[in-house]
Amino acid sequence: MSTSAESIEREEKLQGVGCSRKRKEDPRFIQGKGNYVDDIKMPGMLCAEIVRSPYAHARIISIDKTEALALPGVHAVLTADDLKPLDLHWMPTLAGDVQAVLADEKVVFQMQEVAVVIANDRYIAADAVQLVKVEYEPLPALVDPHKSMDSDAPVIREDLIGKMDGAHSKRLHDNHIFTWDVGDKESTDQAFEDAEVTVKENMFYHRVHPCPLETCGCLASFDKIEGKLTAYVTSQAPHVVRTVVSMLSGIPESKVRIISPDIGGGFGNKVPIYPGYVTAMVASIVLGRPVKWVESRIENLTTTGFARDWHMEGELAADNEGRIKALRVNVLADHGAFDACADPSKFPAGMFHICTGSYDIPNAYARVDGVYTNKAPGGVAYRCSFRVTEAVYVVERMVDVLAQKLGMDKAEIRLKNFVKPEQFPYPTALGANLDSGDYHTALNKVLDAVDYKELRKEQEEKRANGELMGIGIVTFTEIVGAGPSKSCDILGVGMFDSAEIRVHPTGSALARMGTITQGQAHQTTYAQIIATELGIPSEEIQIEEGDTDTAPYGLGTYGSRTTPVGAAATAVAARKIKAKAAKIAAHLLEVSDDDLEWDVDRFKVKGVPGQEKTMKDIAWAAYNNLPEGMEPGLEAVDYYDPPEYTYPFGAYLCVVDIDKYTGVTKVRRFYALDDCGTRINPMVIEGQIHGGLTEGYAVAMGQELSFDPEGNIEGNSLMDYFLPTAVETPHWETDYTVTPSPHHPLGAKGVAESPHVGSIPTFTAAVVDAFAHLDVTHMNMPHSAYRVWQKCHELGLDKAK
Amino acid sequence: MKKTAVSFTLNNEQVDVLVEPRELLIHTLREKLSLTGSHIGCETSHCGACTVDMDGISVKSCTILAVQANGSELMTVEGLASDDGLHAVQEGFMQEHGLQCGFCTPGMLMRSYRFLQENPNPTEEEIRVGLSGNLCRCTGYQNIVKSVQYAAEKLQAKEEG
Amino acid sequence: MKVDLDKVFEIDGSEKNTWTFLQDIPGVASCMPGAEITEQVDANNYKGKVRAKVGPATMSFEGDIEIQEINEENKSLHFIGKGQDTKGTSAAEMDLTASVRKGESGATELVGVATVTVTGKVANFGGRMMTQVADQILNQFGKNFANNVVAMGEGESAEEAAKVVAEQPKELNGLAFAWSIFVGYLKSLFGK
Amino acid sequence: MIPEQFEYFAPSTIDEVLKLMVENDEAKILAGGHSLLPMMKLRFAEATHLIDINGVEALKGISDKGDHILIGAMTTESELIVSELLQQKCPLIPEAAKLIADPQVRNRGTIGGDIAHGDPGNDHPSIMMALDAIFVLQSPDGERTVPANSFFLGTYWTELGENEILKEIQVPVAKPNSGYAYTKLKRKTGDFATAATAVILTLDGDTCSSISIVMTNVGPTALKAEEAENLLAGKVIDESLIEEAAEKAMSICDPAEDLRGDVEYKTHMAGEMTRRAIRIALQRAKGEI
Repeated sequence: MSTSAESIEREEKLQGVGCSRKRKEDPRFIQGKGNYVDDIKMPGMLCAEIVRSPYAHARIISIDKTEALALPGVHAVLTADDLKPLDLHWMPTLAGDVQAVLADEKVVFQMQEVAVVIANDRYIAADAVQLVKVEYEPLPALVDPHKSMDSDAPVIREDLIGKMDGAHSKRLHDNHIFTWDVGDKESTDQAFEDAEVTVKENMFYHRVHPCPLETCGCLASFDKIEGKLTAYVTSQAPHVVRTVVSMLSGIPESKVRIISPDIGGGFGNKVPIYPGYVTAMVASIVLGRPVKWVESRIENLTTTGFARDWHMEGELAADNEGRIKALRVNVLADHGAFDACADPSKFPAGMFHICTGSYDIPNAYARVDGVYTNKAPGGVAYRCSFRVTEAVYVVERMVDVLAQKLGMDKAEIRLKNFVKPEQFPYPTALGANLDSGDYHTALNKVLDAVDYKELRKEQEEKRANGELMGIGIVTFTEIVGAGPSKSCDILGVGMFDSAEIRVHPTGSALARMGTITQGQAHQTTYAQIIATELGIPSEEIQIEEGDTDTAPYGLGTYGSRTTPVGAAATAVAARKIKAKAAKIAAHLLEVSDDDLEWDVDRFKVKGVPGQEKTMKDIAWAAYNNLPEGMEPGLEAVDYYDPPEYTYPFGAYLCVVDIDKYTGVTKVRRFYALDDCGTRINPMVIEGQIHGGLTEGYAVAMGQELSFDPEGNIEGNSLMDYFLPTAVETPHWETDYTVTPSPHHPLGAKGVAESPHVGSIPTFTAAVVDAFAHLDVTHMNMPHSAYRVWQKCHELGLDKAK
Repeated sequence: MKKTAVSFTLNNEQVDVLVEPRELLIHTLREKLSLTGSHIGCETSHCGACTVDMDGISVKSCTILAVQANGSELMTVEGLASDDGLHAVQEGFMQEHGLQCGFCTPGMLMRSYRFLQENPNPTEEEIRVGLSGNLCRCTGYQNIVKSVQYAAEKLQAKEEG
Repeated sequence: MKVDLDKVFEIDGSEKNTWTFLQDIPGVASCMPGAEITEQVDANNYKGKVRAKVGPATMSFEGDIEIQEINEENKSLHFIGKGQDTKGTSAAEMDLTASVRKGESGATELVGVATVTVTGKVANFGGRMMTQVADQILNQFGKNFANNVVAMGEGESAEEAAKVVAEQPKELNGLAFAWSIFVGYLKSLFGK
Repeated sequence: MIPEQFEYFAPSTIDEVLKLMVENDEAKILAGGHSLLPMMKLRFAEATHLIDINGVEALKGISDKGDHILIGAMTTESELIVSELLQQKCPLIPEAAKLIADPQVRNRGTIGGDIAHGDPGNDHPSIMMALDAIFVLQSPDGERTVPANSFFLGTYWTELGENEILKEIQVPVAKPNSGYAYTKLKRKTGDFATAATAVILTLDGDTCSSISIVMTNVGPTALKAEEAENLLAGKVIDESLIEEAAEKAMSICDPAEDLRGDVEYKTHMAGEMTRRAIRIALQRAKGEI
């Protein structure tokens, strides 16, 4: 390949992979021309508002709609009884369970959907909601998951009584959902028995919520004559919604059109299908008019898509030198009242098997038990692949606990146990197959950048002065890109993704994907991939996503799967086009394929200067001058089924200073090094990392949805729920190494969730490290000033003046 | 309930609209006047996605009644660009990757627009405080700060030039 | 949200009158501004409502009171009240035992032991002010109750008390967060 | 999150406001709206009539009256912050106002609304009590003045009568050799204080000749720590006295437990904010900062 100045210049003009191309999405957004679900209006549109339960657990005695229906402007009030004849009062969840669309005889969590009011506008609907009179008989609420399997525990799901064959395993109790385990229990137990050192820690990964700035909503429009349902939905997976809606309603999938327009952030919250969507669709079908439902922030935080709520017990076995011999993890997972987790069907605990982390651990065993409680359903992947945040948290915490027990440095113990570069691809004890990595280089680069030794020295001095300074280190490995359809499916549909590229006669292109952007800049970055592959300038490539009538079937965007799966599909589709283009070029140049070489945006005849055909020439020829027997056109579709997951990794370091009199923790420094393989758009990557770190900071330092013993949710508005402003948010320092994935067509691994997954344990590690000299090994999140002060107070630190 | 006639200047145009007294300004803007740039993110005046400019100050239009805007001069993100092209804050957000999902952006832009008139030459700290009534879930604010700095420099240069 | 309450009120009246008044469910209810018994369903069941307007907040609860036990010997009354706000977003339940006794100082005492359970919006958003507002209401209720008992006696003070009772405000003003008022009412029966 | 229906009035004079209040029993006053409107949207508050006083010019403005400054009740937090008069003669007010809510909310939120709401979480009650401010109230019966220190009766409960409004506030100007501070611990921007303390003190040489200490959000109203004040007045303040004063301040705290913390934490934070406020005020009085 030529590397002349001229060709470099041509390459730069393409704005392909590796350049920080400015975003194509921005011009619309900065002019206020975004098009989010609530921005869309249709003629004759009605508004839906949901009547919700004040109780966490109660029997519904009666529902009286009379007064509400009498209010002028109210068109309908629907309850479970109204949906029953259509068999739409329950719907399947992504996790193999069912969920009540509208409460059927019983409410099982606070603010559960009981009825839906359809009115002319949202003002009338809001008035009507409080006129629907619901009589309840309160039942005892089950809030503590540790009591879910007690013999006298109230049964939450009466619809499941006696059905002990769960979706994932035998159920051991009416409130039990599944047991899932992985690894060799026997060898692991043996390793613990034989170990020189063992450590154990209980940790609670609290209930949080992704809380995108746009809440969830749906505008459904059913055309009775055509029999077609069109719905604008805040969905990270519009095709999945289409399939589920078709299955539920019996409308042929070809007559269901789901459109994910602009989405105001998803972070996992917009993966599941919610009762609000279904009721809007049903109402539209019943009334024959467009119906819009948009939830309030309080409804969003209270009822749709929470994350985590895992009670984890971690254990490590090691020798006296700190070499890890075994990992054992037991988890109690609180799924709320319906199992509505967003996991691939066969993975009730998601990708938790990545919990051996970046370490060469010969023996491991993990077990997760899911249980029901009287809380809202969910268990979504909040800016992470399914349960990866939990997995990284437990192993990173445990490595620190082990280091403290052994009196070892927390960086040293990691360097000692890392999987070595030459061990890749590395099969872990729990069945992951790490594709590539260079963990030593990453960590050492970070330690050098922050002058780690100096920091530890400073910490020594501070401790001598009675000051609290903590240094947290995390070296995480993620598993993303779900996933290979041999194991990954959602409701039976394999987790491939797709791209369809059409090159127009004049050489520009249109591409459509099965994914959907929620701020990740797909319109910008997909074009870069095609630009590099096909030599068409990014500016001339139009990217479209989110409309199921036009885009090829895909599983959507979450769990950092767009780059590992969607971008791979895009590259492969482009390569199919390029292969055809080569044949056309050979035909035009009257040489054989083998005589050609690719140079940025054209095929050249090897060794014959001037003999070349640009992609523009080829595109034109594809419509009028083809080799004999070749079909016209220049397009390709690829459904990419990844052979493997990808495994991004990183090394993060955080320095905190704690005010021991108030508990206020100040992040002095946060250094994040990420390795996501090939970097498609460094600017976008850095933006994703800033965002992920900020979300991680929020989770670790303040976000929490808690419940009182009666099942009342606490802190479910932005008064309490912690979304940091620019003032609270620390300054981020970013860095990178590049270790391409060997099996991805571009070598790229995915990045958006790494900073969330990686930063959360880093904050905990830093806070705990501040107290490490006082034999503190773990503190549960969130590390609010209140919580941290309690530790200071317990240790008597706030007294010393 | 009887509706009230409300008049105001919106993005330099005179607007007359009939509203219920309880109607929130954000709903009037978005639903009656179809200016959907300003968004609703929290409804409790925490997130700032509904920020508009009213008589020369930044306000959260989810916590103001439309009737309260009677006689006022309003500006929304749709009125930010002029015949000369984009406003410097709009350019800044594009140049410095100050937005991702775009949902908070109109509020951020309107606050930045006013903030830079209150403080034309701010420090990073002052920008962070000045924008503390606006939440963003995507960017982590670092590039938003840069965007505002970009706009400040651009506006300063314009002033001097 | 569950609040356990345990409270003693000193009453300037006889044990007998206090006990008599305590059994007058509508009378006791009326000591809470804005509260009334709307219907006696049978010997042990009443329907009632509480409308509290306080500062900017207003809330109306409707519910049932069921007398569980009236123990003449101990002069104690046990009842359970359950109510829902008229907008369907909150609910409260109170399990109360109130009794009359002679205190150590020799004065008559009204003793209340109760558990109040609050669910819904009131519990979600009320936490910050719940206890404080409730506490303020106690005095008013205590005063009203005591006045009612005093009014049952004889002489000038009784007449005066009767006058005050007649003027008892129908709604409580000057405070806010109506739900707290309701809880305060419940709490005031036994509160601290 | 939609308020219930109401009738709306936008009077332009105080007389009109009072007349409307008398005529409409259930009327509510709309000032900045950032407490009332969210409560109405949550449907905790309902108003059949809403009297918007944003158009009443007589309620606005900050003016110099020699030994005191007069602040109209409808003066916004933003106006307090940028007031050069206040910065020079009563810097505690702008310092505290900066710590309230966020820029947009401060553009609408008013000092009068903050005071009249009677919420112990609000900041101005402490500031006003520490300053020994005087509130001018007006009703159809006329004008009366109430010292800040006897205005707050309980949570959401003040001296304001049924048809009475807070018209203006008289705040004394800072004395020579005095120092001030408002220290506020909050979880995040826009939050109420977990605990906060306002301190004003005056020095006579090294001796503290007078001091007021008032705490926010750790009781049913702002709490004046009189014992702590008495302890420090007339003494040369040192660290051990500050410690003792903080202990005394903590002893009167009666905070409500919520997500910000339990009684113990809030009480300790009130103590810590008190320590810090005294230290800063002292340094300022000495001209050290």
